[in-house]
Amino acid sequence: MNQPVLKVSKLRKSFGNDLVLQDISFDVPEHTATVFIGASGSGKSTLLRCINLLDSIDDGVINLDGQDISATEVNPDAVRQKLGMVFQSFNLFPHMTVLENITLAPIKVQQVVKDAAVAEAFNLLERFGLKDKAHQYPDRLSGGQQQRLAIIRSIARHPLLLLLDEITSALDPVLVNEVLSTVRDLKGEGMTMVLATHEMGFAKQVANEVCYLHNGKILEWGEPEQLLEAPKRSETQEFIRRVHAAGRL
Amino acid sequence: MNQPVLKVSKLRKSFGNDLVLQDISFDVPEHTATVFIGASGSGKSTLLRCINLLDSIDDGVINLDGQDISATEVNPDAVRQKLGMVFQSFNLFPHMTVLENITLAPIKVQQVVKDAAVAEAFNLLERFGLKDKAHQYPDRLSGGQQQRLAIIRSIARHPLLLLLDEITSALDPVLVNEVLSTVRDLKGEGMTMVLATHEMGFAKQVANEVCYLHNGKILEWGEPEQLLEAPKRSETQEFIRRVHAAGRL
Amino acid sequence: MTENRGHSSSDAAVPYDFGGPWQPSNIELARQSARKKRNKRNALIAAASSILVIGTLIVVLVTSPGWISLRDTFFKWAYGVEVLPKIILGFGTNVTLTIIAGSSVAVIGLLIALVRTSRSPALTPFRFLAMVYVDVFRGIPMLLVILLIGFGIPALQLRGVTNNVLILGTIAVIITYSAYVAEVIRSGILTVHPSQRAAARSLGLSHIQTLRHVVLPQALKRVTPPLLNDLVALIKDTGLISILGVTDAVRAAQIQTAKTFNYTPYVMAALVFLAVTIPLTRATDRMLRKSLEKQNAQWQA
Amino acid sequence: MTENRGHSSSDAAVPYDFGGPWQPSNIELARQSARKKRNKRNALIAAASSILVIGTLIVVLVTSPGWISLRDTFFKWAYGVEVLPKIILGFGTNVTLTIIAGSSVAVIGLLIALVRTSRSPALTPFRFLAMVYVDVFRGIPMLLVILLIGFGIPALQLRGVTNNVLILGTIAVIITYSAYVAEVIRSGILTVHPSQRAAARSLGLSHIQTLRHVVLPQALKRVTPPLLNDLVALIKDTGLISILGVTDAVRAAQIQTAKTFNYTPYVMAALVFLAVTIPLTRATDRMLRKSLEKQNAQWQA
Amino acid sequence: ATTDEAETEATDTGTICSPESLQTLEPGVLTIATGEPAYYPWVIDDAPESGQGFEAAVAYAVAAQLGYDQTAVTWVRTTFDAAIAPGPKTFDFNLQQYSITDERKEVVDFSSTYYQANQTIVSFKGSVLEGLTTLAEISASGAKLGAAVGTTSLDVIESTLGLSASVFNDNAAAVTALKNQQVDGLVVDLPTAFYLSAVEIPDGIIVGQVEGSDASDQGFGLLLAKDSPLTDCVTQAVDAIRNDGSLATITSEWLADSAGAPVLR
Ligand SMILES: Nc1ncnc2c1ncn2[C@@H]1O[C@H](COP(=O)(O)OP(=O)(O)OP(=O)(O)O)[C@@H](O)[C@H]1O
Ligand SMILES: Nc1ncnc2c1ncn2[C@@H]1O[C@H](COP(=O)(O)OP(=O)(O)OP(=O)(O)O)[C@@H](O)[C@H]1O
Ligand SMILES: [Mg+2]
Ligand SMILES: [Mg+2]
Repeated sequence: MNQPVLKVSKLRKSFGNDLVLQDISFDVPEHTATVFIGASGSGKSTLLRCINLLDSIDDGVINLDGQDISATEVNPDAVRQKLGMVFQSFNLFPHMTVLENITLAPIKVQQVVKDAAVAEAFNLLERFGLKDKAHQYPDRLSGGQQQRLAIIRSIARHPLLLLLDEITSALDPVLVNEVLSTVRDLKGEGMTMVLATHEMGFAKQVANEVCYLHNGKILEWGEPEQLLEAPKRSETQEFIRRVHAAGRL
Repeated sequence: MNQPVLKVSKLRKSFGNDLVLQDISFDVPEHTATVFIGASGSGKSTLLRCINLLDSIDDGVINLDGQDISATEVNPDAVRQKLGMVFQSFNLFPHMTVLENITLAPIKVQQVVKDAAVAEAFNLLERFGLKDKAHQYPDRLSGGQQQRLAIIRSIARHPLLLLLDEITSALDPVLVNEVLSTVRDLKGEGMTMVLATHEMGFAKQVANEVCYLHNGKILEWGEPEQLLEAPKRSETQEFIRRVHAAGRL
Repeated sequence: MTENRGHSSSDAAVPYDFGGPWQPSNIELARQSARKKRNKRNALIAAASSILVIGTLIVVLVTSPGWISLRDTFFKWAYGVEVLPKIILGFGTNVTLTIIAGSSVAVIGLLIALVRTSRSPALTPFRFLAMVYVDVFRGIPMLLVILLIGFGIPALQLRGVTNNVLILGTIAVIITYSAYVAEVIRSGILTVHPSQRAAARSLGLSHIQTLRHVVLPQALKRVTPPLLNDLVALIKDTGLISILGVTDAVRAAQIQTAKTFNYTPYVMAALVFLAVTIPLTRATDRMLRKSLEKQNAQWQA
Repeated sequence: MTENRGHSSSDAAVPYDFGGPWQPSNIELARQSARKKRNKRNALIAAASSILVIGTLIVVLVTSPGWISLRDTFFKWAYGVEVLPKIILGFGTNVTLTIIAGSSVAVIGLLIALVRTSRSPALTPFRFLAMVYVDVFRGIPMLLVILLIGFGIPALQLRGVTNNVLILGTIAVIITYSAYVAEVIRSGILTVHPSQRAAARSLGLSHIQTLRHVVLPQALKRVTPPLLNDLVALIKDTGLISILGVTDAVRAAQIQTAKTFNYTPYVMAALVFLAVTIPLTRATDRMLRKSLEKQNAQWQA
Repeated sequence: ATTDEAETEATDTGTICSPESLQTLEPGVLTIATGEPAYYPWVIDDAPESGQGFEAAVAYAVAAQLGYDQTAVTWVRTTFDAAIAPGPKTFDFNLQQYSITDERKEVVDFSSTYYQANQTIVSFKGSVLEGLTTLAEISASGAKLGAAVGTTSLDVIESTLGLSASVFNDNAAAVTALKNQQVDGLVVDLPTAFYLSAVEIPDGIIVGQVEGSDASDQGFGLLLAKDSPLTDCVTQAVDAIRNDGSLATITSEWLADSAGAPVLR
C-alpha cells in the first residue's frame, strides 16, 4: 500500500478561546474521497482551510505527499500548487472570462506557455461541457455552471488533492445534480478528494469514507453505507435523522 | 364548501418580451396548502409577488377572499394586510430587534396599542421557542431562527393567507428541518398557505396540492403522493428524477 | 383537510404551447383602459404641478422688484459672451492642472494605498509614514497646503528648487489629492471579498500576484465612481491655486467682475465648469446605478 | 479503489470530552519556538527598517543646506505660540460655521434626497428641480457660489435682504453642501436592498411608513461614514468664505505671515485643523472597518 | 535714506545701467508687473501698455531712463501679496502701490520713493463714518473697515485705529464689499481714495487721511526681488526722473492734489 496523499494527525485549531477543531486525525489514500459531514459550525470549512494553509493550526501535523506542510519553514505557495480548493461561493474571478479564470494559475504560477494553457483549458471545458462558455464572464453562468467551472479551474493545475467545501449549498437541487455528476466523474478518473458537504448524495455516491464532525471532533467515521444508514453513536443518529426529516436522502 | 381564500384565473405576466407566467389558474381553499415546485426561473417567485401585488399582471384575475384584487382601483396596502409573505432572504429589518420586527406592522398599520402588540408578540415567540431572543438583533440569530422569526412576524398580523417563497433555500438541512416543523405546526392550526419551494419535504409534509411549474405554466398538479411519486407528464418525471438524483427525497 | 378541488380553468391542462398570439381578455382590456386613464391623470397632475410650481417660480422671480437688477447684474449675456474667451483661457489652467495633477495623483495614490495595505514587516515604517501622510493631508484645508508650498518653499530660497508657482501649486494639489485617492483605493482594496484572495492563494498565486491579478482589478473597478467624484472635485479645486497669482477660470471671472462690478462673468464661469462636470457626474451616477442593479439582480431573478 | 484504511490515531474514538487541559505536543512546541523566532526577526526587521528609513529622512532633512532656513521659516515655535490665539480665534469662525451650516445641510440634504427618490406624480417638478439643483451645485466650485451669493446678492440692493457676509457666506456653504449631502443620502436610500421594501410593503406598511421605519434608518446608518467625510470637508471648506472678508483660521494665519514673512502661522493653523479632523477621520475609518468586518463575517463563520 | 544711498551709488555705477548690461529676466526686455485688474488713476482702462495712468507712465519713464524703448517693455500681472512674498520673481520690477516698509525690505528690494501719499479712509454717505473728523471718533465708532491682505492699510486699521479689519484677498474684493456696503469703509492710499469715492462707490465720500504711519512716511517704491542686480539702476532711474522734474509732471497729470481730503487727527 502506498503512503496516503494526506495524513492529518491530532490537528487542533482554535480562534481565540473558541476551540474549533480538536484531535482530528485521518488519512486520505490516493484515489479515494473522504467526506466530512456535520452540523453548521462543526468545523468542516476550518479543517479544509487548515489543510490549505489558509488558517494556521495550534497543534498536530498535516502531511501532504510525504511532506510535513505544517512545519514553519514551509512555503505555502508551493504547497498550494499541489492542492486544489473550491468554496461554497465567490470562487470565480468576476473580472476574468471563463478561459482567463482557468489559465491564470497555469500561466502565472506554473509558467506554462499561454497557448498550451489555453489548449488544455479548452480540453477541460470540452470534457465538462462548458466549451461554448469559454469567452463569457462568470456572472453569465448559472450557479451550477459556475461551480463546475471552479472545479475545472482547480484541476487544470493537476493537483494531488482536491478540497471541496460545500460546493453545492448555494444551488437548487437540479443544479446540485450536475455538479455532483462532475465530482463523480473526477472520482472515476482517480482524483483524490476531501469534501465537506451537507449533501448526503455526495457522501453516498463518491465517498470511500465518511467522517461525522461534531463540535470540532470526528465523532464517528466509516464507509458511507454504514455511517449513513446505521450510525453507532447517538449524536450521529440524531444528525442523520434530522437530515432525513428535512427531506434529504 | 366555502369559497376558496385565493382564486387565480388565467393569470399572465411578462417582463418586457419575457413571458414569465402564462395561463395560471388555481384555487386555494381555506385551511389548505398549495405548493409550487419547478426549476429555477420557472416563475414561482413571480407568481407569489403577483399575488401580493408586488408585481403587476398582464391578464387574468386574482381573487382574494371574494375580492378581485387585480382590479385597478384596489389599494395594495389594504390587500397586503390580509396577506403574509416570507422570502428566501433579507426578510428581517436588521436595525430592529426581534420584538420590534414583529410589532412594527401591528402598531403602525393595524393601530394595535403597543402593549397589546408586545404581549401578542411574546405569545408568538414563546409558542415558537424564540422568547429568549426577543431583544436581540436579527444578525445574532441563526438562519433557521431568522426564517422562523420572519414567519412569526407575518402571522402576527393574522393574515388570511400566507405566501412562503423558498424560505429554506439559504439554510442547511438541519435548519431546514426546524423551519419545516414550524410550517407544519401552522398548517395544523389551519393556516391557509401558498408555498414555492425546492424542498420536497415541504411538498410531502404540508401540501394538499402540488403544482409543477414549467416555463411559466402549470404543467401538472395533484396530490403530493401522486405528483411526486407517479408524475404523468415526461417533464415532471424528468424534474423529479433530477431532484432524486441530487439526493432529495 | 383534503377536499375535492380542481383547477378552475381547464386550459392549464392543454399541452405545452407557447408564444401563440395572445388576445387580452375583456377584464384586462377594461383594466388597461382604467390604467391608461389613471396614467393620463397622473401625467396631467405632473404637468399641472410642474407648470404651477415652475411657473410660479418664474413669475415671482420676474415680477419681483429686483428682477431687472438681477438680470442686469447676473445675466448680461452680451457681456458674458465678451468675457467668455478669457474665462475659457483661465479654464485651460484648471484643465491642464487637472490632467497633470490627476495623472500623478493616480500613480502616487495607488502606491500609497498599496503601501498601506501591505503586510511585510520591512515596510512597517513606510506603512506608518503613509498613514501619517494620509491623515495629515486629508485633515488640513488644501488652501493651507497651497500657501505653505507655493509661498513657503520659495521663501527657503533653496538652490535648484523651482519657484514657479504653477509647478509648486500643482505639487500642493498632487500632495493633497494623493491622500484622498489613496484612501479611496485602499477602501476599494479592503472591500474585495476575502474569499477572492483565498481563491487566488489556493490556486498558488503569490501575494503580489493575487494583488496584481485579482484584488486590484476588482478594487479599481469598484472605486471608479468615487474616483470620478474626486476628479470632479479636483477640477473644481485646482482653482484654489489662484491664490498664488495663477489665473484660473474663477480668477479670470473675478478680474472681470472687479472691473465692471457685473456678476455675469461668475455665471459664465459656472457654466464653463458645468459643461465639464455634469457629464462626469452623470457618468458616475450611471455606473453606480448599474452596479446597484447588478447587486440587486440576484434577488430579482 | 477502496482500500483497507483507518485512522492513524485511536484517540479520535475516545468519547466526546472537551476543554480538558491541553498540553501542546513537542512538535507544536518546536513550531512555536520557530514561530517566535520568526516573529522576533520580523519585529527586528520592522524596527531596523523603521530606524533606517525615518532616521535617514531626519538626517537628510537636518543636514540639508536649507534646514536652518526651513526651521526658521516654518517651525519658529515661539512665534507660533504667539500667533496661536489669533488663529484659534479665526478657527472659531470655522467651527461656528460648520455647526450652523452642518445642521442646516443635514435637514435640507435629507429633504432633497427624499424628493429625488419620491415617486408621486404631483412631485414631478420638485424632483426635476432637485435634480437640477444637485447637478449644478455639485458641478461648480464652492468659491464661485460664495462669490455669487456673498458679493452678487448685495449688489442687487434688494430691500430686506441682508448684506451680512457671514450670513450670505453661510448660505452659500449650505447651498453647496446640501447638494453633496443630498447625493450621499440618496445613494444610501438606493442601496437599501429592494427586498427590504418588499418585506415592509408586504407587511402592509405604506410607502411613507416604509421610508420612515425601514428604508431611512438603514440608509442613514450606511452613509454615516461618507457623511462624516463630508463633515471634515465642510470644516475645511468653511474657510473659503474668507474671500468675503471674514477672518477664519487660514486667513488669520495669512495675515500674520504677510506681516512677518514667516510661515509658522500656517503650520500652526494646520495643527489646529488636524486636532479636529484627525479624530473625525479616525472615527470614520473605524466605522467603515466594522461594517466591512460584518459584511465579511458571513463568509468566515 | 534710500534716496541718499542711491545717489551716491549712481556716480559709481552709472555706466552699467543699460539694456546691454542689465541682468533682466529676459535679456534686452524689461518685464514690469502690476495688479490685475489695475485701477484708475494708476493705470487707465486696465491697459498699462498704453502708458496711460500714473504708474503706467512712471513705469515707462523709468524704462526710458534705463534705455528701454516702449517696445522693449513687457507687462505681466501678479497679485499684490504673491509678489511681495519671499522668493524669486517673475518680473524685473513690480509697481502696484507698494509701500516701502522695513519688514518688506527683509524679503524684497525697493527702489527709492516714486510717490508719497497718506492712507485714506473712503466710505459712503449714510455710513457710521460720515462726519467723523478724528481718529479717536473713528476708533470709538467700531466701524468695520476693510483692506486687502498683506497691505499697509491693514496695519493702519489694526495698529493706528485699533479696529478689527475685514481682510480681503485683494483690493478689488475690498472695493466690491464697500460698494455692497458690507463694510463701512476702506483704507486705501489717497489717489485710490479719490478715484473710489468719485467714480466707483455710489455716494462715496472721503472720511479723511491718516497721517504718520510708517508706510506713508516712506512712500511707494518699485518692488524688486531681494538682492536683485537691478535695484541700484532702478533706484537711479527713479531718482533721475524725480530730479529732472518729469516725475512731478507725471504726478500732476494723473493724480489730483490732496486738497479736499481732511487729515484726521
Ligand atoms: N475567522 C474566524 N474567526 C473566529 N471564529 C471563526 C472563524 N472562522 C470560523 N470560526 C468559528 O469556527 C467554528 C467552525 O466554523 P466552520 O466555518 O469551520 O464550520 P462549518 O462546519 O464549515 O459550518 P458550515 O456548515 O456553516 O459551513 C464556528 O463556530 C465559527 O464561528
Ligand atoms: N424584475 C424582473 N425583470 C425581468 N425579468 C424578471 C424579473 N423578475 C424575474 N424575472 C424573470 O422571470 C423568470 C422567472 O423568475 P422567478 O424568480 O419567478 O423564478 P423562480 O421560479 O422563482 O426561480 P428560483 O427557483 O431561482 O427562485 C426568470 O426568467 C427571471 O429572469
Ligand atoms: Mg463551512
Ligand atoms: Mg424564486
